[in-house]
Amino acid sequence: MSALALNRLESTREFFRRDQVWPFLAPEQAQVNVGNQMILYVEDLNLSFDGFKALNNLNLYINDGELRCLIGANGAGKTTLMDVITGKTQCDSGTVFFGQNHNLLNKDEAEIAQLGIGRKFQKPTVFEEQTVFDNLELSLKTDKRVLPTLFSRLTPTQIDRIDEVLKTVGLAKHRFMLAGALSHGQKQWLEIGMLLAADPRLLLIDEPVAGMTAQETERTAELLTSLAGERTVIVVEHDMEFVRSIARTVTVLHQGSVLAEGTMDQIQSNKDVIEVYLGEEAAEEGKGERA
Amino acid sequence: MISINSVDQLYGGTQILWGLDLEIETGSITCIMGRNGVGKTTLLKAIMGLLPIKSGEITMKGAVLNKQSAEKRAYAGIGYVPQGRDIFPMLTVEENLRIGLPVRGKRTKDSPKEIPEKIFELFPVLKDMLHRRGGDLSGGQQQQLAIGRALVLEPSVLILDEPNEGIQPNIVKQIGDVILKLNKEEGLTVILVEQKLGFARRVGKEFRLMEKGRIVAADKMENLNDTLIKQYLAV
Amino acid sequence: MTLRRIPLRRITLRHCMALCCCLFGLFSLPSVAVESTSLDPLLADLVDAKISKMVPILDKIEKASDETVLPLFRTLLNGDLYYIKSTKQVVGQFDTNGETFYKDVFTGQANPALTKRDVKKIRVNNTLRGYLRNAIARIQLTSKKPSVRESAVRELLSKLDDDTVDILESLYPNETNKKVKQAMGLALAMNTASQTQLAVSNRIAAIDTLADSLENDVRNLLTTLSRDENPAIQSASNAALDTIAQRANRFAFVDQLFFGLSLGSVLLLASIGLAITFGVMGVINMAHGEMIMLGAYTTYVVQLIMPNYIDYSIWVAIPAAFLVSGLMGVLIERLVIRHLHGRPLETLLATFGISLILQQLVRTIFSPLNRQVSTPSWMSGSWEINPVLSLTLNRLYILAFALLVFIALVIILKKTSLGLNVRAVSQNRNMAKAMGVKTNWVDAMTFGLGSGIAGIAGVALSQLTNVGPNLGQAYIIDSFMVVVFGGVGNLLGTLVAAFTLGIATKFLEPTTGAVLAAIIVLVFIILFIQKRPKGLFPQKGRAAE
Amino acid sequence: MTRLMKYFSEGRTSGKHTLPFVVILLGVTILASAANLFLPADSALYVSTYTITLLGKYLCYAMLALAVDIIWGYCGILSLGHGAFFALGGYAMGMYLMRQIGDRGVYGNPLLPDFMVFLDWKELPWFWLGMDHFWFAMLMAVVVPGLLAFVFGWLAFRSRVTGVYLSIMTQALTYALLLAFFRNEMGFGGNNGLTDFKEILGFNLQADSTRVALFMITAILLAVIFVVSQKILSSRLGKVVLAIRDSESRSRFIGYRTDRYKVWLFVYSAVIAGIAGALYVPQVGIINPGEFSPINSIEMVIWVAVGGRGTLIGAVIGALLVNYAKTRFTAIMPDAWLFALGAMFVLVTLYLPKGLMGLYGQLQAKRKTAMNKEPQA
Amino acid sequence: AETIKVGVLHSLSGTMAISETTLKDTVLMMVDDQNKKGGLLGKKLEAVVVDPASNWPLFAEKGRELLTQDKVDVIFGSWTSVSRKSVLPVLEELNGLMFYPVQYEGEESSKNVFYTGAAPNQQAIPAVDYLMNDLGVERFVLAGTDYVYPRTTNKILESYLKGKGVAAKDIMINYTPFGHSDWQSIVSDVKKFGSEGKKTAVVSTINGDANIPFYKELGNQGISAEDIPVVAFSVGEEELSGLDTKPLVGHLAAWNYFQSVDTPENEAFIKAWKAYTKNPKRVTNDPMEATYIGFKMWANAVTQAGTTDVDAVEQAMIGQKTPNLTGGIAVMNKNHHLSKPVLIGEIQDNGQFEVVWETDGVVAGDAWSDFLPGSKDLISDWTAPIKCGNYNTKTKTCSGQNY
Ligand SMILES: Nc1ncnc2c1ncn2[C@@H]1O[C@H](COP(=O)(O)OP(=O)(O)OP(=O)(O)O)[C@@H](O)[C@H]1O
Ligand SMILES: Nc1ncnc2c1ncn2[C@@H]1O[C@H](COP(=O)(O)OP(=O)(O)OP(=O)(O)O)[C@@H](O)[C@H]1O
Ligand SMILES: NC(N)=O
Ligand SMILES: [Mg+2]
Ligand SMILES: [Mg+2]
Repeated sequence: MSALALNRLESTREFFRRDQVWPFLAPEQAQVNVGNQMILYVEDLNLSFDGFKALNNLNLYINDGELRCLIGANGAGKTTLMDVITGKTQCDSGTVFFGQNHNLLNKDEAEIAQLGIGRKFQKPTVFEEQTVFDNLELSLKTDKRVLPTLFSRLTPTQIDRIDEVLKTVGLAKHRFMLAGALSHGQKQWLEIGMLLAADPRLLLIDEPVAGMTAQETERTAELLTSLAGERTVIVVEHDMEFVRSIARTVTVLHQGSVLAEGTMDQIQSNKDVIEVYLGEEAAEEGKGERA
Repeated sequence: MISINSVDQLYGGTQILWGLDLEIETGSITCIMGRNGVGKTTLLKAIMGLLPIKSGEITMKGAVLNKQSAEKRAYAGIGYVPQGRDIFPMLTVEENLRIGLPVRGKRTKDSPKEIPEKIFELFPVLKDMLHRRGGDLSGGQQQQLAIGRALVLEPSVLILDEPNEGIQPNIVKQIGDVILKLNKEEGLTVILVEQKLGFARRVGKEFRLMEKGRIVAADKMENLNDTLIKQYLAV
Repeated sequence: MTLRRIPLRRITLRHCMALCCCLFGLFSLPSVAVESTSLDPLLADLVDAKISKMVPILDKIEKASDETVLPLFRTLLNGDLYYIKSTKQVVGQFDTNGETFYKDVFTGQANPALTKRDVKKIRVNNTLRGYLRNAIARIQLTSKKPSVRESAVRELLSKLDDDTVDILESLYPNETNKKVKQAMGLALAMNTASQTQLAVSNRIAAIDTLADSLENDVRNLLTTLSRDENPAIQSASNAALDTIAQRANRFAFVDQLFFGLSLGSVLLLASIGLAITFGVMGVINMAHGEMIMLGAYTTYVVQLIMPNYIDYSIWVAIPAAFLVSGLMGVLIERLVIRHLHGRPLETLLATFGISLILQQLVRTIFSPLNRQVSTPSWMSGSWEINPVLSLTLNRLYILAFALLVFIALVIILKKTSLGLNVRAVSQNRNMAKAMGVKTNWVDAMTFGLGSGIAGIAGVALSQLTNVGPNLGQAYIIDSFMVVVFGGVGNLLGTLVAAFTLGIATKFLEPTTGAVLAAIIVLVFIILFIQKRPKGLFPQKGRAAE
Repeated sequence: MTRLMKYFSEGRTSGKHTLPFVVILLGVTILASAANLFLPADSALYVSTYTITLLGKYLCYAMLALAVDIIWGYCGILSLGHGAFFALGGYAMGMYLMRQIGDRGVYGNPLLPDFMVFLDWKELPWFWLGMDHFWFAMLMAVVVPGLLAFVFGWLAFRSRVTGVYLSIMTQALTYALLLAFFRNEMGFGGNNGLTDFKEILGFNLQADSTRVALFMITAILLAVIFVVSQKILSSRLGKVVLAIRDSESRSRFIGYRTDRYKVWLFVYSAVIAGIAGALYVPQVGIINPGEFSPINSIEMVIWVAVGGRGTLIGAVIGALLVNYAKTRFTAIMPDAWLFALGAMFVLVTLYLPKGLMGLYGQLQAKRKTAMNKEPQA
Repeated sequence: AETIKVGVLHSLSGTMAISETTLKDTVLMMVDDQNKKGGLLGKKLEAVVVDPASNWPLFAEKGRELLTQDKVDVIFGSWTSVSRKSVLPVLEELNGLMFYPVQYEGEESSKNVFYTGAAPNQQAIPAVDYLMNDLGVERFVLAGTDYVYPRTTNKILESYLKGKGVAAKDIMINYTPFGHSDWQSIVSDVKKFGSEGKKTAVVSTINGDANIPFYKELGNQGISAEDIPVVAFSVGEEELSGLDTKPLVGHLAAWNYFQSVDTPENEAFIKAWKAYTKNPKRVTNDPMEATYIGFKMWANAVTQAGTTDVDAVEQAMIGQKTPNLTGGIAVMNKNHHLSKPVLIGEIQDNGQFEVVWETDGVVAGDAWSDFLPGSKDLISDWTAPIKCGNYNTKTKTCSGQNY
């Protein structure tokens, strides 16, 4: 391409940089009002599927910067809760607020994501026909409207950011591999990577360590712990060892509502929790290890 | 029971399994371990006949399986619980379980028309969800369904690919118990891929460590030591 | 001129038996020895006459004889009356088992010596046919069978000339059969009502009794009377007309509903096979229409093979069409579709190619012309419930047939393992294999089943529309529309969608015309899908996403 | 980093075919045109006007195939109704050409096209107003298909109509338009459509020079659209589009309003189809409701599939090849060409799952591995 | 060229193949026949067949191919009006010659086309005359497929009928889409319309595939020809061969030719046709006769002109006379349309028509209808001094000529 043409292109691009050319059109900064130190309010949430109550008067409050573990029996409603928060599923009644000012229930998935809520699915979902790199590029925190996307271009900072993420999730070598060709565990990592690249305010992570080796589990734990503080993290996991290693506050769901909430120790000695979830042995094990 | 001799396997142009050898004794519980992406799932799929192998031989009780289709292998007694559950999402739980009944009929000779009650004893939640679509179940429930579904086949060899993924602790324990019990009482041969050491140790009798598409260590479970773990399982 | 019914086509259930016996008697058991000699000169005139001069001669023949002349009139009406060139003697032509031979019309005596060359046809035209029908009716007024008498009376309602009225008046008092008497009463009332020289009160009384009748002839008469000079007659007629119109409207609604159901049943038949190959298996089967076409051609071939048993041919054609289309389906599945698992969009391409090949194949084998498929006699005609409501038999049978096929299919899919297996295979082929499902077999059987059912649909459609190379193309779009509108993978949805679209179209058509109705229905579907993006009966739940 | 740059310069969606394509396209166009205009008709190298017109038609189809490929190959939206946009563009051009006839129609009516005269219409319907201005008509040729695509897409994508539901709805759309345009009352000439055109912008449509010019304009526009589409699809927007094809819901969860992307891509594609239609009409000389027929739209999809969907060049090659085959087959074996065409479709699907471009890719890969191996060995 | 090339432009696939394939075979038979007689001008004839596949723009393309690539001397082709309209500009541009053998709506006369099928005044008008005069019909249902030929014909008929004093409420007009297959409500409406006291008839311009389901429905709803006769302009022997005609006996069609007409020419033609197609059951029909007449006239004109040059042949064509297959002589008029007899036949149970009425002599085809306001004043005359297809006799001007 000639220099002239490049120049043209550059100026066109400049023209379409709305934030500069037309400041009034700049994307509205997703300000989240975190007064009360609270970032997520879930109140009186109800949801039933053909009469089956998946969520039952669920109340949950998450502090800003917190790392919260959500556990509960299979089918307790953890994934469903995330579905409601991220706009995938419509609830029957209740309220969900992100900060004090964003009512999530009247927003769609994309809007919620743009507010800074990222999600990792229980079953890893990545863009199978794109490379690992492209998967990450797409997840970057950028203006995601149509025209800006058309004229946007990878900046060196963004490339560095992606490289960094690739390293963190151990996929640097697979950068140009199609995501569909990754193994199950690798997809898990890639999805976590996509979450990191998006740099969200609130992370909803559904069973991150399923299929990971012990060491990888440890690494994930470290990663999540390091994320907390600046960001808010909600993790669902059945691996008690992992939960123990990261948890400060643990919430136990049961049949669509909160059964118990507290520190790991409190939870582990909670009779109900032991009965419906942990089982005698697991509870014992955990205590034993601690002791 | 099953022996695998220098099996090579490729995805498109990339080779995943490299001259892999593996011997599974009748009545054993063999735990295959290895890092992500070393080819564990690939190996299991090859045994099940879901992936063609490029060279080598897989035999079961002396019969060569290589050319046999997956459904023949199911009739021959291999049950498979895949990674990622792979239940039939739009079928009800009951239908998911019924799929295997013809095989069971052939294998047990008593041609049962009904889903064996013991599946529900193992996973009571399936009974409650009998008429729910498989895809609507929670992840853990699906995993239970996947195991239950394989057990309907009344297999003599059970292949489990990370069966505890997403399952609540008390049920994980229960699954372990079931495996042990079936192994002990019915002589079920089990091939288990498992990442969680605790579970592997409790249930497995043998271990095989994989790396880059090869078996790199094999021994009794008691002998799985920290050196090996460091070498082959740590990142 | 008004609409008259043709006895042969007017098969009320009541009449059916009687008519059959009657015809049987006429053609095979000439019970009355006929003095045909008295007619001979007239017949000779008839043979020589030009078509336009035949009516007076026939009139004379009618006057000169009685019921015994019926076979002659009937044969002439059917265009089967010939005369021997050498002797000018009339004979009837009959076809039995594809062979043509000649019989004496009166005695039924076959004349094997005659060949086509020896005889010449006595031509008839519409005017003559109209005359003959009336003449036959007049003669039949004295028939022994009450049902024949009744239809004769009704036949004559539109032609109440003085002669006829005289006959009716003389017959009326002695008539014992209630229905016949009623019909005659109606005719006489019509006569009374229209006689201007009669007392107004009598006429009004007659008009009032006419209000109970739905006969067209009555309505025509009343319409005329509503323009009568006498205002009393006018208002009485109008009142009667209103009463009739109200009743007729109710029946018109039923009529329309039936049209809708019938169109729905055609759509159902056309799409039900697709509901399996496309809906359940996920193959975008562009050759579906050609499977229907093959079924229709099979019907044609079956009729070609058994030309003398058209009435039974359908019973052979149904299984034959199922087999032909089904086997073709299996063949296509084995040769092509099998290689396209997991690539549903490519099936569109391949099956489109197959559809081109199949079309050209029948064009090559059977020529591009439409082929003639006859309707069995038991399927032709209509079931006349009353003078304004009659349901055509072929449509009635096809409606029932469509429902039967649907139920059979539901049973197959519900009660055999095939239904479960095919769904499992379509949702996760590998896992189905691992569960011991013989996927190859299931695929072939399912595709064969869907195609076979399309073939059966072809048998039904051959009764309604042209059997030609384009038959399939005519239905493919509708079929996809129905399956998608109902919700892919949902058989019940297909059923409801087919009938919904059928009824909607038929209720729109009278006001908008057929073209606009089609457009409106399409737009409606497009808008409906915005509201329910997965059709009438969507697959719900997490898994559906 | 260098590797990275390399990736961006020759990545998967990058336009390594663009330059050769544009060069070959324009080269052939210029040569063919020159051969037609400047060589004597008996020269061995002479290209007949028939061939020029035929090529022009093929290029319109290629453009149309591009339009289909952009939304189907890249975004996974299988439209079985793209013929509608093509035809609408064509009608806009047809209306302009019709108005250009002026009083040279058979009835000599200066204001009304012939079909209106013989339907006894007294005045021009409102939607014909302004169509005598070339630029206005050309604007309509893109605005009308674009608007229809926008309204339809906005409704459908917002309601999350996807997959076969969407495909069949697009089919219903074009089918409804087919029926509507058949009606004489619609004011578009009913089944006969618009034809008997005389001139475009004052140039005689019959003249060789006009035909050559139309052919060249088509080629140039095809090249432009190809390059622009290539740019769009290799931008990040292109990646988003692919992501939507892969997993629409995942794309939403990382913050993309997928419905908007789909709507705009659909509109873009419809506009291209409209342009193709507008170019097609003066070259073939007629536009009529047959262009709305669903079978036509299905055929377009097939061109793309044959060429290889998901590659722009594949769409173009598919359209050219299938249509060339059709032209040849119908002439060589008028009674049996459908066998050949049908067999071609079946065989391509079976043996070239990714179309001709897939075959090319495979050969490339083979050559590469062969080359890589040699030094090692 | 060492041969004279005859282009055949009929659809062999797609929706129109049903009708047009027959005409392709007819032309091939005629070419064969002519060659047996030694060809023309001492040269053999050579047929060039292409398949425009029922795709209208393809008619233009294939027409151009025939004229410029294959360099044919004459084209026999087209069935639908739209296909003719599509190829017409090409014919005029390249000065080709085409024979169009199908009844059509008129309103056209091109220097390069000879119209050997019926114009509306050779089919529709005589048919309604027959209905009114001979059958005493007072109410009319004008039912047609929704496209130009039926629309125009019905417009002409409507205006003609109104001129004859038929009230608007006694005319019911109904259009259906191409290939319409569900005729229940329409037939039932017709039945209702026909049962209101006045003798009613249906004038059908229903085209092609839609006819069979239409007639089947008529039969099933028991509408017999004595009740409500249907007179059709697009249903001939060929269409009936796809139908069981027993329930339809007595319904009518208006054509210039019926297979059943007993003349020596016709007998020979039928015999030749059956032999040529090797099918003793093949039927003949009106467009075949039109093709036959066109071909004969063309051959004569070529002989007469001594060349295949289009302009010469065109002039030689005018005034050509050829015996009709049904007796009498067809004449090519100055307006490129034929003078032909008009016959009305009743359907018989053997799929043939029985002539029940015919015009006294021949009727000259009228390119421009006298019953349409736009074309009342137009005439066509391709002889000097007018030499114009659309000549306005009022303004004395000639419009819209492309030659
Ligand atoms: N669309 C649906 N239709 C019917 N039931 C549903 C649907 N979605 C969820 N459920 C039911 O709601 C309950 C909660 O499911 P959810 O996936 O939230 O559980 P979970 O807590 O995430 O369990 P797990 O730990 O096993 O993943 C389950 O019993 C599930 O079967
Ligand atoms: N469909 C595929 N196409 C190409 N390569 C694949 C495909 N599936 C897997 N692979 C590659 O094969 C290798 C082995 O994959 P496999 O799924 O067997 O690993 P695994 O040992 O089961 O890992 P995990 O513990 O993560 O489940 C991986 O590196 C992966 O990238
Ligand atoms: N000219 C006709 N019949 O379309
Ligand atoms: Mg969950
Ligand atoms: Mg794995």
